[in-house]
Amino acid sequence: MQRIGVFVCHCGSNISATVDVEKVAQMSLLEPGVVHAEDYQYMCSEAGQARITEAVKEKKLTGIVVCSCSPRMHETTFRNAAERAGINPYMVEIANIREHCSWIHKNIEEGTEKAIILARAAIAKVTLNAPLKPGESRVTKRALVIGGGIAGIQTALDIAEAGYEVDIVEKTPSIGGRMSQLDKTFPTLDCSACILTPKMVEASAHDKINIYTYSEVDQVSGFVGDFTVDIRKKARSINMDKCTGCGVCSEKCPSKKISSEFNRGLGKRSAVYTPFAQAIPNVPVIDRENCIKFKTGKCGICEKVCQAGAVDYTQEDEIITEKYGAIVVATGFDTIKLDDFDEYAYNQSKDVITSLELERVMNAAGPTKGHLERLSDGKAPKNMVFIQCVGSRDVTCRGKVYCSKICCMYTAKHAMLIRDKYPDVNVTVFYIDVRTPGKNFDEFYRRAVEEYGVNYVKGQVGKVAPQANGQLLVQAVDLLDNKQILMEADMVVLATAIEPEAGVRKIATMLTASIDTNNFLTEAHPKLRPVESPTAGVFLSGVCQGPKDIPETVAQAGSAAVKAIGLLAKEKLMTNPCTAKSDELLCNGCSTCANVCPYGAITYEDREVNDHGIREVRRIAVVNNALCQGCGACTVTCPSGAMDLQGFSNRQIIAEVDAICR
Amino acid sequence: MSHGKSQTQKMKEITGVDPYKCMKCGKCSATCPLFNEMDIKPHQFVSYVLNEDIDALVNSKSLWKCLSCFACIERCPRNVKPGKLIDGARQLVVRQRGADYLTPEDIPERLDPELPQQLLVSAFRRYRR
Amino acid sequence: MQELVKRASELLADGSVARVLGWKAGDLPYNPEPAYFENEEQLRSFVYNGFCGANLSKYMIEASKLEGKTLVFLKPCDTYSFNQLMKEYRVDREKAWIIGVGCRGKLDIEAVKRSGIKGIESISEEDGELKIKTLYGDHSISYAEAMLERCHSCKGKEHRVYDELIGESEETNDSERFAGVTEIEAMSPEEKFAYFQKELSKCIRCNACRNVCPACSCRKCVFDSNKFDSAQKANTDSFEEKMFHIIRAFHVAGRCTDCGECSRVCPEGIPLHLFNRKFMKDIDELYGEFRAGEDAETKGPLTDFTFEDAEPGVVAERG
Amino acid sequence: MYKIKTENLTALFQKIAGHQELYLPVRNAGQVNYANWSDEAEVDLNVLNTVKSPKDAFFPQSENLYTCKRDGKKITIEPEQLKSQNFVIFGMRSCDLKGVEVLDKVFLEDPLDTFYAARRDHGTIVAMACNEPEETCFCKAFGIDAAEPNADVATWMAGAELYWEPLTEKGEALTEMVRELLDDGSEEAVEEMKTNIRRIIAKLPYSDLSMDGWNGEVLDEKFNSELWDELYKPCLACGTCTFVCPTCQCYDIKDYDTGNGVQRYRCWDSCMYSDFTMMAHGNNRTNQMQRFRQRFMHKLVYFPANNDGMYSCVGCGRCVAKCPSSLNIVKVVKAFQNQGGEQ
Amino acid sequence: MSITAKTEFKPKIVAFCCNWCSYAGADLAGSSRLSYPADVKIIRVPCSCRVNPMFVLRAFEKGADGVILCGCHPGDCHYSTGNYYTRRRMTLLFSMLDYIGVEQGRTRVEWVSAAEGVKFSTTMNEFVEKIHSLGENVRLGDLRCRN
Repeated sequence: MQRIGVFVCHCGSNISATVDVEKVAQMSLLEPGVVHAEDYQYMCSEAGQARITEAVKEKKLTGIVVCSCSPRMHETTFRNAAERAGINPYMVEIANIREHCSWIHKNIEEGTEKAIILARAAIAKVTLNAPLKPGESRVTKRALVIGGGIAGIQTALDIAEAGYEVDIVEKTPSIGGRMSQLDKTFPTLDCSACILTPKMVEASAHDKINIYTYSEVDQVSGFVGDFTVDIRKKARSINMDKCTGCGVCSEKCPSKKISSEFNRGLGKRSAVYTPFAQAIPNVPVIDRENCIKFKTGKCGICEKVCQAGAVDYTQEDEIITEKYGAIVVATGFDTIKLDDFDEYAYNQSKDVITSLELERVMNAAGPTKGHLERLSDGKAPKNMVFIQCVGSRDVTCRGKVYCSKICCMYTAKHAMLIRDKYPDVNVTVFYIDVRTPGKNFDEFYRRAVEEYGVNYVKGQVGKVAPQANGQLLVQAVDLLDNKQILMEADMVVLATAIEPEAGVRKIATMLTASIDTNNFLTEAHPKLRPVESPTAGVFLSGVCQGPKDIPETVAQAGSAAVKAIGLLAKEKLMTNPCTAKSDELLCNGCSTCANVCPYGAITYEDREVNDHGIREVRRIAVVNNALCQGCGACTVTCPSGAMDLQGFSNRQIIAEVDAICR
Repeated sequence: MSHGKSQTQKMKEITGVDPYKCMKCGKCSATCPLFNEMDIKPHQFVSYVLNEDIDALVNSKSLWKCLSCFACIERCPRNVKPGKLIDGARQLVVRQRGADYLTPEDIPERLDPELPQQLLVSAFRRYRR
Repeated sequence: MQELVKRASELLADGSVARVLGWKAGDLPYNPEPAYFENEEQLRSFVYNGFCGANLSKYMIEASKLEGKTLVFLKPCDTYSFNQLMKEYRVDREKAWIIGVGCRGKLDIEAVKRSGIKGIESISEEDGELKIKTLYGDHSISYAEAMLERCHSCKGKEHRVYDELIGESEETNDSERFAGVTEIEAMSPEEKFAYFQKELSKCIRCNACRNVCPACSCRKCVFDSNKFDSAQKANTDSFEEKMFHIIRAFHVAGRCTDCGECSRVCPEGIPLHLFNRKFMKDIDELYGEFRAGEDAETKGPLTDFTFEDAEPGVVAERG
Repeated sequence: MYKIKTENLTALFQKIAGHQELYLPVRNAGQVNYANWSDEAEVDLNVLNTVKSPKDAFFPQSENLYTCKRDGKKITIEPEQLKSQNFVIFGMRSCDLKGVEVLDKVFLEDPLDTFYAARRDHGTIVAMACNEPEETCFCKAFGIDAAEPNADVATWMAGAELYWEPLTEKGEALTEMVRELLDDGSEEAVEEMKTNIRRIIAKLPYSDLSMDGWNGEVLDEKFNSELWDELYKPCLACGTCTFVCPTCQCYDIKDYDTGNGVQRYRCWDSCMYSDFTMMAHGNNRTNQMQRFRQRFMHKLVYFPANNDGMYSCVGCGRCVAKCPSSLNIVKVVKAFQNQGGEQ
Repeated sequence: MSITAKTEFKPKIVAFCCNWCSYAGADLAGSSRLSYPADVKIIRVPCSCRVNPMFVLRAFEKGADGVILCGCHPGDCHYSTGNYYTRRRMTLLFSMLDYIGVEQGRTRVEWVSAAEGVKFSTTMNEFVEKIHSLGENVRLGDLRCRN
């Protein structure tokens, strides 16, 4: 039996004005298990706390009920006091007789009666409390960043600068990501490569950063502070230590007609290739699917021309297993497929391109060496049409319901750059809304209109029809003029919706990080924890969490890094002791609880149990205390009641219910 | 006004269109082949329903210009489907002309052996909605 | 039936299975019992007839713990239960050799007796009629009239999981599955209350409904354990009847395959399926059509959600 | 011998109920069980077996023993009042009467169960002969005569008349109470009924069921038989057989927290339940086979061993009709017989 | 003439509030001095998804006249998804209670954020009023708890 002490606070007159605190103490004494009750002016004061510690010692209390303000205010204060007095801090319960009683009731009789009942409920609960101890888990001082775009690079750099080891896993042959494909960046119009390349170099040169390119995450196990990850290094067929990056192999490779991923299919590359000139590492890979040697066994030219002897056709995929304390997901995005949008004739005309393709066209290292020209006939365009919201804000199955956020700004950028470089080209932008929140963003858009004479028309395009003369007939509407527009264009640029990179679902599943219906990773709290995933120890950086532009991505990368650093800086993690616990004798092993656990904290083990003499191996739910956050979803879904929540157990809550309804 | 209100209600029932879903992108008007012939433009249909001015729709030229090509329905990114509103307005007209409903009992006397079965079914569908 | 025995003997003989789970002839015309057979000799008492209503899926929980495979005969609707049990890791597919048997509706001796027939000596079937000889004269009753409640809302003749199929099945669905639920929903609160009070006051808490239920496969039921201070052995107060049946139905909501065993075994003839079907109907209406046990993968409706789910206030809004 | 026209039965019930509580078979939501008589009650005397046996009248499924009340830290205890009003239970069959005899052996022996004894003292039993026995009946195997119900009052339903014969003092008293409604009846009609009933009983499928080999002496042999391992397998461990049984007498004692105190009550238990005889150390029957065996050993071996050979099965056939897995005591008895035959 | 004093009906109402939103919302109602009847007693749970239907029935068993659950708004759950499960569970439970003839108004779920002190207080006022109009809970209680 517990020996319970009840401490009723006056809170000056905040409580005592509408609650007869003496009576609450008196009545509490009549409850089973209560051996001490007193009231005091300010229970939270030094003197008040001292009364608690004294009473604990004198009356040998095992449980404490404080009738005072909200537990959100002083629960920690009283738990600490209990600990000082030598009893477990979780043997304290608070009856909230201020916010939930004295402050809302005027009649002293009513207030007192309710306070007595609230005290009674807290007493009933504490009777069933058990000492709880926060668990501890160790922290591996190493972080993993999945994705080597600007988000991943920035996060890695920030973590490395704080002195922790970081590994970047990038699935393509080089880091750099989408940003390396861009020509200029808004709203300053500086060259993307000029600001990105130094970061790439810095990352590759950093002694705390280790980059795995052409690699993917294969498997993840463990939990916050102690993840174990298998990384698959795909066979590059080039020995990275020997290769000097001279490029002769690519030059001599006879298989040159392969569509270049980096140039969005607008250019060609060879079978042994580096995606772009500034690639890091500057080591080519052999694309085995297209390599003649791998397809037919003949050729082998690259091996012959390589003076360093770096070509190695026998290389195999390699699995590297590494431990991490924190994982940052920075998997980025791609543009959506346009196959279903046949009204824009994207698949019919080479002169209808996506904005990302335009970036390549405008780039000096791109397929047209930076000349703006039609891809069908190489002619300089006279009239260009930009169409906004292609697949964005679209609730049908073709598109995405969300706003892709970056299109308004990059379209303004493209329009401006074209008008700047080719003043005789007419640029028309069809938009639904122009969204420019951001520093210097609206100014930027207005400059495109006011200084560069870009023609913005409010209204969607209904149809783009390729004409026999090679022109594109654009049928649109000007909603402000209430007129339908028919105009010829030489080129049409589609501001295509962006979506999370295809592999992210697989990664999210491995990490048990939740993902929304659009495949964006979910944040732990949309406002207060935007860079953390609900899965402890997993952080989000960049577009994998939601559409964002470069400055925002970099900002988020930094804050994800800070969160990771905050975790890595800890020697040990204290875990919340109010976690779920499965009773192995009652557990059916049915997996229903794991289905509702948002943290992937529940796993199953085949374990031998002794059920009152029956020994058998059973499938049993096991809760990982480091992962469990104590929401209790599992406890309700468990039909046998095997799963319970410590600190808020079934019997504790029922005791409160009973005490209130008595 | 109350007339307008009940008409609007009827319109929404017949068509199942939720005009609040419209984001006013104009795709319907951009895509409409008969845009220039219409007095009320496709993207405006929604506003008339929102403003509970069904009479204007019913009395518009557009009502009988629409080809029912359904391009606007096909392309609408918000599933508003303005073309359905035209269809709905037409039905209101049909119903107003009396003989609001077709009942199964009416069928035998109207039955012409030459009549294709499909026509009967679709007529039934239309006039019974 | 001979085909079933023949195949079972073959599989026993060649060692493919270690035992057979089926039905054994009873000592009255209508009481075959679930039974294990381990050799041809034992198979002589094997029977498969209209009264083999028992769903053998749940027995596979224990059979999964035995050495070797168990051949089990499952009717189309029993396979839903097997799937659901598989989904919950309660049975081991590897340990089961499932022969899907034909079914054209199973009989309910209570339905026969309800029609006033007593003192039954023998039952035979002719052209969809049951010919019943009794101590008090001969009677006949149509097959459909004597069918179990569940067969009137048959799930269809398709086996959802099996290794092989023997025999033909017929769909015996001749009434709307949710008709009973709809009828009650249309009542006033007072009528609803009176209806259930009357039905549930018969409950003797024998737990037959629970113990026969393939979804109630808990090692220890909350009503037998003190986890919630909820152990009950008798309905000492009318509240306890309701508590038991509401919670039981809630615990199997989204998992119940509507196999109808609860209503079949209730000694007091309480239409227990009306609880389960209420949840099914609500789930279908609010969260989309769902049939537990159709496969062993789909997430159950109570361990799933959408952002647009109805608010609990919908109960009042529906009136 | 008296008789009463069946059309006057309602008047009879009204009369009895005017003086005492009256329990009799009543149809409620499709099922017939013993219940308190009222004007609205749909009495059904044609049903042979009520779902639950009438043992409730003497040994209810749950009954309060005492109540503790808490006032602050003071606790008071109020024992439950014993039954002090007379009552009549109408329509019991011979098998169920025998069931009461079995219960008497348990509850009226030392130490006396005062709750049960009070009910027995105050209860008057009016029994009915079974004019239409059913295929599940096997009372004959236990020497019970369904044609000759031996209670305070015996009755026979013959066509449009109910014959009424008081057999005890209590029965005489009750007859006196309702005398004005009764006419004199002849023995012959009743004798014909009896012959008729016995003739049907002889034709029942279980009429040749023999209890040979079941007695108090065969404890070890039966207990250790390997047959149990097979027999129990279809058992679902529900309590249907025990709860419909007229002789099962096991009960559990439980506390209910009312918020301001505790009610201590007892309720039927079932040897089929996994927590049957659960004690602090655990359970001495750890598997269903043992629990299953317990039921039949108790009825056919332990009970006769302690009660001069009296079985605690009365052949009412309720378990035969109600077991969800179609298991029952007859199948058990036959299984042992067959095994004996084979040896 | 005898006058029997009819004792005033004082409903017993149990409110389960999630720790992160609704409990804080109730705190805010308190610090803003937004009153609601003292019949409401709050039980703190980590998340609305911790509330087992058994708790709701238990409250009625022991004599509660109304039970209300408050949690974070959908989408704002501290544990991301808890209240979505609550929503389904309670919808089904309430529907079942309605089905067996328990008055609809005795149970309610309301989403109350930490900033919605006003909503908390209005909700509780409304709910208590509703329970007053329904009167004492006689359909879902255990009679043994009545004396």
